[in-house]
Amino acid sequence: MKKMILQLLLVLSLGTYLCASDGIKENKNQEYKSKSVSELFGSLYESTGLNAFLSPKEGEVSHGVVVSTFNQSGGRLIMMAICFALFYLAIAKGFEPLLLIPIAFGGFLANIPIADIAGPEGFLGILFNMGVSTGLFPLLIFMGVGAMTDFGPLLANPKTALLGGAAQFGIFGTIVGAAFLSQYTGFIDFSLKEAAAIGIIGGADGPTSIFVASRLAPDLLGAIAVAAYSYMALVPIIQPPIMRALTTKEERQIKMEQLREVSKLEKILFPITVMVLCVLLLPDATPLVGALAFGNFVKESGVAKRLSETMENSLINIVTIFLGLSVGSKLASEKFLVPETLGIIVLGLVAFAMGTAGGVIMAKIMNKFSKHKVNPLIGSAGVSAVPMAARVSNKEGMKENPSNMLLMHAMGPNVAGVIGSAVAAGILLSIFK
Amino acid sequence: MKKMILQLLLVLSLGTYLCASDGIKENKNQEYKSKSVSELFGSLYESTGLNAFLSPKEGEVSHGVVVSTFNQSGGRLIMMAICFALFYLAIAKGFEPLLLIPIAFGGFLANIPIADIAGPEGFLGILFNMGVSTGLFPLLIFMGVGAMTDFGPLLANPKTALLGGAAQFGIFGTIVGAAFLSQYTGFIDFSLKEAAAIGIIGGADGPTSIFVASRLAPDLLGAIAVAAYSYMALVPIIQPPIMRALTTKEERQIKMEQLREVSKLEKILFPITVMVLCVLLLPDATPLVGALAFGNFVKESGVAKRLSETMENSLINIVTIFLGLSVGSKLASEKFLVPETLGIIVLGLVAFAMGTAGGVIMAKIMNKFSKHKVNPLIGSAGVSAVPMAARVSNKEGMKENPSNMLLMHAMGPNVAGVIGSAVAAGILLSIFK
Amino acid sequence: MKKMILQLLLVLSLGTYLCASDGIKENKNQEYKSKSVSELFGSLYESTGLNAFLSPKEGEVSHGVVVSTFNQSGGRLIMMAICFALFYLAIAKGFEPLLLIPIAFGGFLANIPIADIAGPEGFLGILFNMGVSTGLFPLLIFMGVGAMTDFGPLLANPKTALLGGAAQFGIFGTIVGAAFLSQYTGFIDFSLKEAAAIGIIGGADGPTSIFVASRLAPDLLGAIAVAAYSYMALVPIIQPPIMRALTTKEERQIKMEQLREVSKLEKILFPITVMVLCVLLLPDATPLVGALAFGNFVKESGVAKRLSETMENSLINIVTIFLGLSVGSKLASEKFLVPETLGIIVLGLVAFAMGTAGGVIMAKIMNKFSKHKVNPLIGSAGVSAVPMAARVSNKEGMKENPSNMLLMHAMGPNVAGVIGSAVAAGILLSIFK
Amino acid sequence: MEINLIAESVKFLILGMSTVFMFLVLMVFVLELQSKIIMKFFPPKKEEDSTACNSTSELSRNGNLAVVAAIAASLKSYKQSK
Amino acid sequence: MEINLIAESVKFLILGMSTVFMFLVLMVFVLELQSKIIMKFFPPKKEEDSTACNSTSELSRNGNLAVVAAIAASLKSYKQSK
Amino acid sequence: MEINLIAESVKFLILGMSTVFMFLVLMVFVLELQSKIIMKFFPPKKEEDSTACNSTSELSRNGNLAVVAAIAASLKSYKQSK
Ligand code: NA
Ligand code: NA
Ligand code: NA
Repeated sequence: MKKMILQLLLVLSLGTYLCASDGIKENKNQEYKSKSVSELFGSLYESTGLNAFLSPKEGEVSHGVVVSTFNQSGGRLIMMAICFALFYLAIAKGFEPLLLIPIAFGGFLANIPIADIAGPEGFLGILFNMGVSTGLFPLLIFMGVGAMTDFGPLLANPKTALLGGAAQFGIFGTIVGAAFLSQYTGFIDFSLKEAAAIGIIGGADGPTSIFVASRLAPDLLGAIAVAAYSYMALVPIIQPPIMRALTTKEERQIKMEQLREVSKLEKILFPITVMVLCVLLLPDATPLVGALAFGNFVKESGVAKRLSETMENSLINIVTIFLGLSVGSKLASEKFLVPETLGIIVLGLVAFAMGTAGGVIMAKIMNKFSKHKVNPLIGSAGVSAVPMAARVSNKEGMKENPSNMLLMHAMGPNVAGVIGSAVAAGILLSIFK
Repeated sequence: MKKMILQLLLVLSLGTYLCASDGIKENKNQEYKSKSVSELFGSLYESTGLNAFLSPKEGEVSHGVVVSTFNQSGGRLIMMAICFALFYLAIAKGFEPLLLIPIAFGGFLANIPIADIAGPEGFLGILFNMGVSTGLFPLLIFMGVGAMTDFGPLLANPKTALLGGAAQFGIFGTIVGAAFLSQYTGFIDFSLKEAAAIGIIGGADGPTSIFVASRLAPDLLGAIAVAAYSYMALVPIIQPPIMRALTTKEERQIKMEQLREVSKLEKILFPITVMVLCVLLLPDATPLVGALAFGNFVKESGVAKRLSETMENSLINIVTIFLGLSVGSKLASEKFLVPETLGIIVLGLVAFAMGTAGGVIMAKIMNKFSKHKVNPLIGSAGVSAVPMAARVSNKEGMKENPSNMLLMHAMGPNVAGVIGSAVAAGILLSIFK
Repeated sequence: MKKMILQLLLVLSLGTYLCASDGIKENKNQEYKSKSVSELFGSLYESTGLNAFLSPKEGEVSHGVVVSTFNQSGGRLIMMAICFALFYLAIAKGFEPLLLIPIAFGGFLANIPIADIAGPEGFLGILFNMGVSTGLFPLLIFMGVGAMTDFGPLLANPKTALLGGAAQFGIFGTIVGAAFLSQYTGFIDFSLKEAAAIGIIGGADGPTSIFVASRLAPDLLGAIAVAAYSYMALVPIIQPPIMRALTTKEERQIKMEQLREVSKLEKILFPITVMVLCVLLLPDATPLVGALAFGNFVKESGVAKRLSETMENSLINIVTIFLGLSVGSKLASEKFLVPETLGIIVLGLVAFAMGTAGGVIMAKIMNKFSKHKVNPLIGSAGVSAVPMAARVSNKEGMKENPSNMLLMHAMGPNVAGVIGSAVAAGILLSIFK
Repeated sequence: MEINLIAESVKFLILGMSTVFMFLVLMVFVLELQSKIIMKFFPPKKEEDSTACNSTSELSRNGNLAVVAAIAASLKSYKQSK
Repeated sequence: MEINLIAESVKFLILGMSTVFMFLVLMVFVLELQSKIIMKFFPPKKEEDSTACNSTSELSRNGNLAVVAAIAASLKSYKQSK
Repeated sequence: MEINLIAESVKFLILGMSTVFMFLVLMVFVLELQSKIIMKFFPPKKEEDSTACNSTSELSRNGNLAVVAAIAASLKSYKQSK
């Protein structure tokens, strides 16, 4: 082996000898200015985070915008504390860890002074421009979601889709709420576009929220995404009181007929049918619905397992990492620590509550007009937050009657809610086009 | 947990209070023009697909070009019908589903009015520019193909490579055919570049066809890719009649000697040897041949299993999804519904037929000059369409003599056909450079 | 099936008929100039690699720079021979095949005349610009490394981290060596930036070296990466003589106490702790340390297995392929066959030797001041080269006393060396910002 | 011109909810129609055998054929020993 | 101005090594402190059961439950035959 | 200048087919030479043991060692019971 290396060196020497004439000595260090050791330590200290926190500079530019001195020091520390709190919630409490961990880590990185990791040349900024600005990442996630979702329960009982429609009241009601806040509070001022982006939190669907927010209100993206995922994780706490308040004990005990079996052909045709409707009525929703339908179609076709398995495994995992980190880059203090964030957090909760109520009330209305009774507890599953909300419906149902399994019935409105939110997203995008 | 959230809100309130002075109220809705409810419904109706199909507008721009009113309405519907037909063929008939499903879905998305999904800002357009315009996707697929291909049968009997050479007659003969159509029909007019891109269909190799077409005739890419994959799926129907017409019963019964074992070292050296020849004779083919050789070299080296397994699994799957969707974006009606497409479909069939004939006749010629007889049925495998064409050879052979297994013998010309087509692609790219 | 295809053709005919009026015949071949057959063969010969090697042209531009006639012919052949030598070392000798095979193949492709595969429009050039210029690829690799690394042994005995610090003497000592060569030899002339990029070879960490070199001295990237990975593979040959020379038999026989168990919480907190320190002291190191910490945090959190498994499998494998090929593109003769390369090869060896010595001597110093004795053989593991250097420590220890297992003790400085190099990288990047 | 945010957003509410419902009602209608057509013209066949097949194919997809073979062999040798 | 490369690089050496050590010494200090705090306030529970679980969960993650079932069945039938 | 498309394309046919054949004939020649050299100077060793190994290594790559262990155990306990 040593001989081999010697030979390699020999060959190299030969090569270098032959072209040594190219190596004209010149002063290559013109940019560099000599410094004494103490100057070096001094300028190293100036580039520490400690110094950046302790002596923020007026007019400092970070991520392409001027950052106030508060946001350079205390603001960043508050943001880091918030990211640590998100880590805690994700790990110890199990809050949507697959997305909150990357988002919070991205947020932590974005608040590091000097490094400018979320700036246009930092790696978070590059990921953001590559996949979030273009809308690519949320759509790829949606493909994977499509490849993982079984629309069977919806096909077995299509009318439960209406519950998934009513739950979209969370979206549009929240827009009104945001407008209200802007009109009547002194310090929060959302534009209509921003209000719409906030409302979409009520869709309880991460990729939809991110897709819409990246188009209508990119600066609020971080807060919207964090709110959406946090409240999705909080669904087991937010929904039950509302569900119980709006239903009677008898209603909660309604038993539903067993779902019929759904044929393979129906499942294959479903994504195409939804797409056709979407093309005819609302082309602006077709990127989102199309991605979902593509994933589901590949899965149900059954002839391209390689692709559907990739979509629901390596592809969605890779994109989740990139998307989470990119979204986190919008948690930089100068973007997050604005009064609007407080509004977003309050409105996000309102959105989930209204969506839940919408679904439950719709179920009660349907029961007035139909002899096939629907247990109103499955109405709350219409907000999406798949499959958490459906599990909550099931759990609440079993509290009243341990033998009443609502899970599969709740999956119908649950997946319909995904489609409903994508349609709502299409409407909002269409309004502001 | 509630306490935690309250604290979080508290921290936020503090933060927002501290910088509340930033929130100066201003009119953020300047772009937005108020509309009445009926106006809103009206403009929503105007942005439905229904309206777009029913009242196409003169001068409408889609995907960056002006689209005729026919292509805005009936044209798009025809294309969608074609995409559905492709779905049917892929799922029910098993026509190359791994690529035809993504291509046809991409085609369906590309023909949705208003959404402009295949435009430069739509996600299909972004994928196309990222991976097809740059040539990256077909090369990555070729890496995976290399990592999946065993060149052993070719190494065991190298002279069968000549069959894979003769089958390239499909490529060059078709170029003459395309020129013929352009010269003598009134409504089809291919340039020489386009004729070359069409000819490459005869290579019976998806990535090669896409790579060449994306360079020589990007507007024909959709039709070329669909033709290439469709005819590859039709190989079991197209080839047998030609094979039987050109051979006698005795020829079809020729038994070939068993293949010798090939050593690991030969397999490792093979990709390097091919590369060296390619560098010396035809550097323009080195991107394609290089990608194939890289995948194969990593596989045969046996010391980087992680990488070769990734190339033949997650990487090729992810790229297949992206490539299929991107290629489908060229099935937009304004690009596909041109007289040239009809020519491409006819010529593609001609290309496969000529390639098949070329391979079979070459085998018969070789038998005239060699005492080691070759069963001419394996000649047809020279068109590539790996491994379908080799299976067809095997099946036809077994029809004459059930004990005559030709599969491994046919794999030699089959994989040689891949190299032959890549070389032919290099020649065409070199001519038009 | 035939019927179906006929129908498809019919539909197409209809479509094409309807818009046939679009097809106005025009001369589409204006660019093309007719050539006779012999002219065609002539120009084909001119575009062969044979011709390019035999008759290099003055002023030929490749990869965006003018290439000397030597580098067009003999230079490229020498480079190809070097790449083949690297193949041999990777396959037959097991030298870091996961990276050296892609790098050497990339180098081979980059030296192909005419094809310009490493140029801005070639696929290697595209990959390079996408992932190496932006710094994305080495960071993604580092995420994967983080997800694969167990920092337990370091946490069990934190003071061994100092050994990983002392080994960074390899980096800074080599910078001095590079400056020395520039000052006192006639034909090697490194700028300070280049000296720093070369020094980082002593970090014995591939991604760190590539990240720093792509920022400080992109033209030297190929030589630096090849040197880094080659010497990492040579660690079992380079280190033992130095280790034995600097230690006594008694020292080599020191037995260390068994490592205590480390709790899950410590492991989860570790990446966060390192990040906080890094933010406070050296934000310029946070991209590298952050990527490593992210991967490790996701792994140790235990709640996002999907993501950590993706990072340490498909994602790192895909990126390794791309990174290797991209880095190889800098092995083009005009970039590699310069006198500086010889300097890099010599200095790289010096760097590893100094790092090894630094670690061993530090261990001896620590033993002077502490009653918990450290076996100085684990000091050499501080250079990183995970886990090879730790295995070397173990093997040398067992030579003296077959019952003395040092592996786990050596893993502490080994992983600390990764952090140490990332910190050193941050310092260098900070100096030249 | 100052825009009344609340008025506008209430309009969005009306537009949005009615469009979402229109979409979903139409979808429910089409799905039920489609289901009836499929049940009538393409009734699903019994697929018990295919599911049995499926679990085997799932094993083989994971490349565990060797394991399956080992189990089979172990069972077989056990049976022979009886 | 001509720069003395060696002088500069020696300065880098001093700056670099002292910063690297400062960082790592601080890290060692914080890690030891942290370890003590964790040991005191969050002592790790015995995790024997969880590790036993783990190896099973690892199997199931690979989707090999069918294999495990087969083995279990084969063992069971063996035991019954005794 | 009007170009005769057919004449041009026939030229391409001649150029293309002859180049493809030249390439492949040369390849056949080199491969046969190479094969002879390899057979003479680097004859392949018997690799039976290595293939046996391989199938095991394939199993272990899939992380199925636990399964293998279980099978081994089941076989062993079976043998002991004889
Ligand atoms: Na929803
Ligand atoms: Na071919
Ligand atoms: Na290191």
